[in-house]
Amino acid sequence: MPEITEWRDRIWRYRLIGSRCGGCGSTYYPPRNSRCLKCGGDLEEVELPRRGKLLSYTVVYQAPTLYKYSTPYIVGYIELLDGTRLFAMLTDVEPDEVRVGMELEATLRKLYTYGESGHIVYGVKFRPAVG
Amino acid sequence: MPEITEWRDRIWRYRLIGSRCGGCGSTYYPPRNSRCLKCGGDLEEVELPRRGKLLSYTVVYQAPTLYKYSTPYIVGYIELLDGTRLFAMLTDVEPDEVRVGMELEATLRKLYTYGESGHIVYGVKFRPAVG
Amino acid sequence: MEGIVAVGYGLVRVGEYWAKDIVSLAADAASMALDMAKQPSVDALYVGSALSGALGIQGNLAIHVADELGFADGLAVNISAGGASSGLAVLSGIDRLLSGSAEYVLVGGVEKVSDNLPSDVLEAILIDIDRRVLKYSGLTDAGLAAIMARLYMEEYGVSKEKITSLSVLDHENGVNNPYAMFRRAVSLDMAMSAPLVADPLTIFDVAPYGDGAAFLVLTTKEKALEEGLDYMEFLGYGVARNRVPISHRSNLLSFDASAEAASVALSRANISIDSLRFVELFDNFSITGVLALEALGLSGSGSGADDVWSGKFNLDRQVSVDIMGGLKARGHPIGATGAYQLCEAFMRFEEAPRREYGLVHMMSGFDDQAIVFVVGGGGSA
Amino acid sequence: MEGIVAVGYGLVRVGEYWAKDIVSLAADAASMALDMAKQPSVDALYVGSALSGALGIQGNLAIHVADELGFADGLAVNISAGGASSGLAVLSGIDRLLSGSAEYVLVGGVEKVSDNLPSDVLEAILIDIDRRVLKYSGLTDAGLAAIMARLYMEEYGVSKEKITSLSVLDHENGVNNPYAMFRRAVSLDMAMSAPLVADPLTIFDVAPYGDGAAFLVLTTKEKALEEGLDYMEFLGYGVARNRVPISHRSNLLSFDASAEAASVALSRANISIDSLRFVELFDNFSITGVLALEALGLSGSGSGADDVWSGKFNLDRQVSVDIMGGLKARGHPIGATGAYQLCEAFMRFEEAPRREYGLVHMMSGFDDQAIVFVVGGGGSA
Ligand SMILES: [Zn+2]
Ligand SMILES: [Zn+2]
Repeated sequence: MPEITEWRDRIWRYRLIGSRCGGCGSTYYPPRNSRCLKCGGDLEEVELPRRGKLLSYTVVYQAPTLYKYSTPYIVGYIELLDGTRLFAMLTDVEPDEVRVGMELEATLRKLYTYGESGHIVYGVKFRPAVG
Repeated sequence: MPEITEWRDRIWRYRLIGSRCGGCGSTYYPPRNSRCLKCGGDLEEVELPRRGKLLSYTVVYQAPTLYKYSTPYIVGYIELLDGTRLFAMLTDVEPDEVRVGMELEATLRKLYTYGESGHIVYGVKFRPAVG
Repeated sequence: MEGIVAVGYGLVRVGEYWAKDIVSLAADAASMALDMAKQPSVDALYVGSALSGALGIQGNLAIHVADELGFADGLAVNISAGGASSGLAVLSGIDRLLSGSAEYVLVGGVEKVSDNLPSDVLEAILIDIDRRVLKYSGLTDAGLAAIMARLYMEEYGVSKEKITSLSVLDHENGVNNPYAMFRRAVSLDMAMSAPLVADPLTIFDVAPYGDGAAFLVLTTKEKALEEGLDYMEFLGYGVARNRVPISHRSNLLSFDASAEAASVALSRANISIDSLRFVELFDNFSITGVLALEALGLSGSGSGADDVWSGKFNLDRQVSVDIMGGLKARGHPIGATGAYQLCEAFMRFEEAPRREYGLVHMMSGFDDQAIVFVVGGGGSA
Repeated sequence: MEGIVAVGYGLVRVGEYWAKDIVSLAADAASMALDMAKQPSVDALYVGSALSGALGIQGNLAIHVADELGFADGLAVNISAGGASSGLAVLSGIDRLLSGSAEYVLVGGVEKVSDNLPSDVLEAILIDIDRRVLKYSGLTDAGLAAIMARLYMEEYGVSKEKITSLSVLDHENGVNNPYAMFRRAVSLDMAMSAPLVADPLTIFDVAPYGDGAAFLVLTTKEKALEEGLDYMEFLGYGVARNRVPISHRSNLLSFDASAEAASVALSRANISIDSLRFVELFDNFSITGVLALEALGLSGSGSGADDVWSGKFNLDRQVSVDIMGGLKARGHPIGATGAYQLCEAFMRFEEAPRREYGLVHMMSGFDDQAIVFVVGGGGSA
């Protein structure tokens, strides 16, 4: 019943919660529970900016079971406005429209459904930014 | 897809195939691929006797997922006519009718069904011996 | 293993941690152990976990725990060996110290079972123990213990009550353990009349699975003395295996691996069994605790349950068993349980005369692999 | 680690073993290693397997392999640490020898992926590497490699062809490896135009998962000389870790753990990188092989792909890379791959001048934990 682990992570996944260091300002996503990797400073939870740009991406053709009906889909390596880096699926964009450097914004979408329980897991995806 | 491991084991599971030692006659179920534990002798595959007697048993009330719709069910520790010992589910008998020492015989039955694929796994169970 | 000691222990109360993930749980226990050892620079981390991979929680846990603790570098080994997971983590850490490749190691285990349905946990456990024997017969681990209990009762003419009296003792002793899952005494009547898990075993014959994490910091005795740290000393250990699959054994009631491991451990420690003040059994079931008692040499064959029943191993007796509640009262976070047992032994030495000896027994499956440690108190006090 | 040697190796050809279960597969490889070592009495067994528990095949494999081999007693440790599983098994076995607790150890790994659907294997792998990062983003391991490849191409202005030329080299070299999954050369054109796994990576940029088992018998050099056994010597090793989750790294293209592990290994072996005759990369993807080349110090940053493309590491050059086909041609039985690499190094020393040195690089995840061994030939001849 992996649903429980998904439920536990829902807040940081839905709201793009990361960790920010009180000492050097470094940010981390997913959030860390312990200390800053760079300066050892204390970390606090923070809502990250929902805009960023695409550093790199791939189009996945061979997917794990949970995503097998979504292929081909695009996953990006994204840098948010405050410098935080993360991986997330791209949506509302076709593979041939994707460009490194494009502006993106976060949006809450369905990630996958568990076949047995029918439980739907939501999370953040990124789409081309408007305006 | 655990069905493949079940399929690989089907012959020894359906036909009660064990290993017999050419040296000391010891038998093993499930079959061993290597040597006799008692004398180091070579082992050969052999069809084991399908009758035996009950050495001990339990009635399972808290079952693993695959068997959860079968509770309560009885599992026996059985000594076959040639001395081979094994564990198998008992069938065609109620918990209050089971007695240590009772005579049993093997029968091929359904063990469980995989929810997702609908694949049914068969195996040997034991029932009270007739005659 | 001359001169290996634990200088810190850390653990969380066994239970259900809905809001915590497995890595944080491990880090909480590990941090406590590191604090007690005065934050040494750790060279290697060994994490035992039986089911974190099988339950889809997180594989290769050790590197994630290391990162969470902020260990920038250094070895992180993940051991998955059922109930022996954290015992083997401790042993591997000891080897690393003895090989001269490390000065401090952090060893222990973590398990998270509340993230999954109980029936899914049971299924993972049976595949972990022996897929071929358990999956095709419908046996659970409790079912196998129940078959052993009935055999034992038939073979020795012993009543079920006497076997279950070990669970009563566990609960009595667990009252004093702040990290125990259950801290209340239970009557034999209550234990006997509780719901059946696998006939004749009730829920009180079966150690409850729980979430948990426990870690120890190990170093050399020389280093501990140099730093003025209190310690628990590892005086000897033994490891042995019994036959798997279990249907190939000639006698289900003979825990040969536990017997061999204890004999080797005591002989290496040069301590006789009569000198022990306490023994921690890996009593994942009342019956397996009884069989372990007999294998370790504390009771004769068929008299283990009688001895427990008669009070021979109570807290006020010469050799006490399961002084912190055993697996029944403390709870059984599978791959972490062995580390809990060692933490509890260390806690005992903090409060009791330091010239005592204890024996800690661990195993995977049903005596499939047994590890026995003989430990003693020590330190600056 | 002075004086530790391998005196036997055993492996099966990587592939799909429909009719064999995981325990038999391991036993086949282990028996071959034991035969070559003239059937010594083994004190401890260390088995690495990344997914046997997660895929529901059999947990706690080591005790089952031990039983299958007829080892009546002795330690059996099961290590589950992704691609580093068998490397850590080797390391733990070395520690046990160095601690003086064993005279011979059997170490290696086994993986069985053909028992499951490819998409289920992929899912198990992503949970094994980092559940939080991969599961919620839909990334596969190949997807992450693809993101690295695109970054590399952008950052250094390198063409995809040059990255993929490492796969072409692997296939060229794999022709001579009797245990390789694929023993045929491929052209760059074929590799480039093959079906995409994760754009821009095609199936020829991705090492194929396969069933496999590989084991080595280790002992002390003293013992090997006494028994007149040929050996491969472990001259030095290093272990290091990079940050997990991978999104917390400041530079995805810098394999810091591999760099640190190699530097420590070479320095402990007292050998300069120029003295190496061959290097085995853990190239689970063409791009990770290229990044490893740079981290190990064989190529400058951004010039690894150029160097491979230009033929700098071909078989006839001073330092050859992936002489037995690397992960691409030999195949990638995840938890067993590290043991394959060491077996192949041993095979090389049997046929080549014995005064050569080789470096073997292994890792879990994407440089999450790296292990580097420096090895040399030796023996009575
Ligand atoms: Zn900071
Ligand atoms: Zn025999």
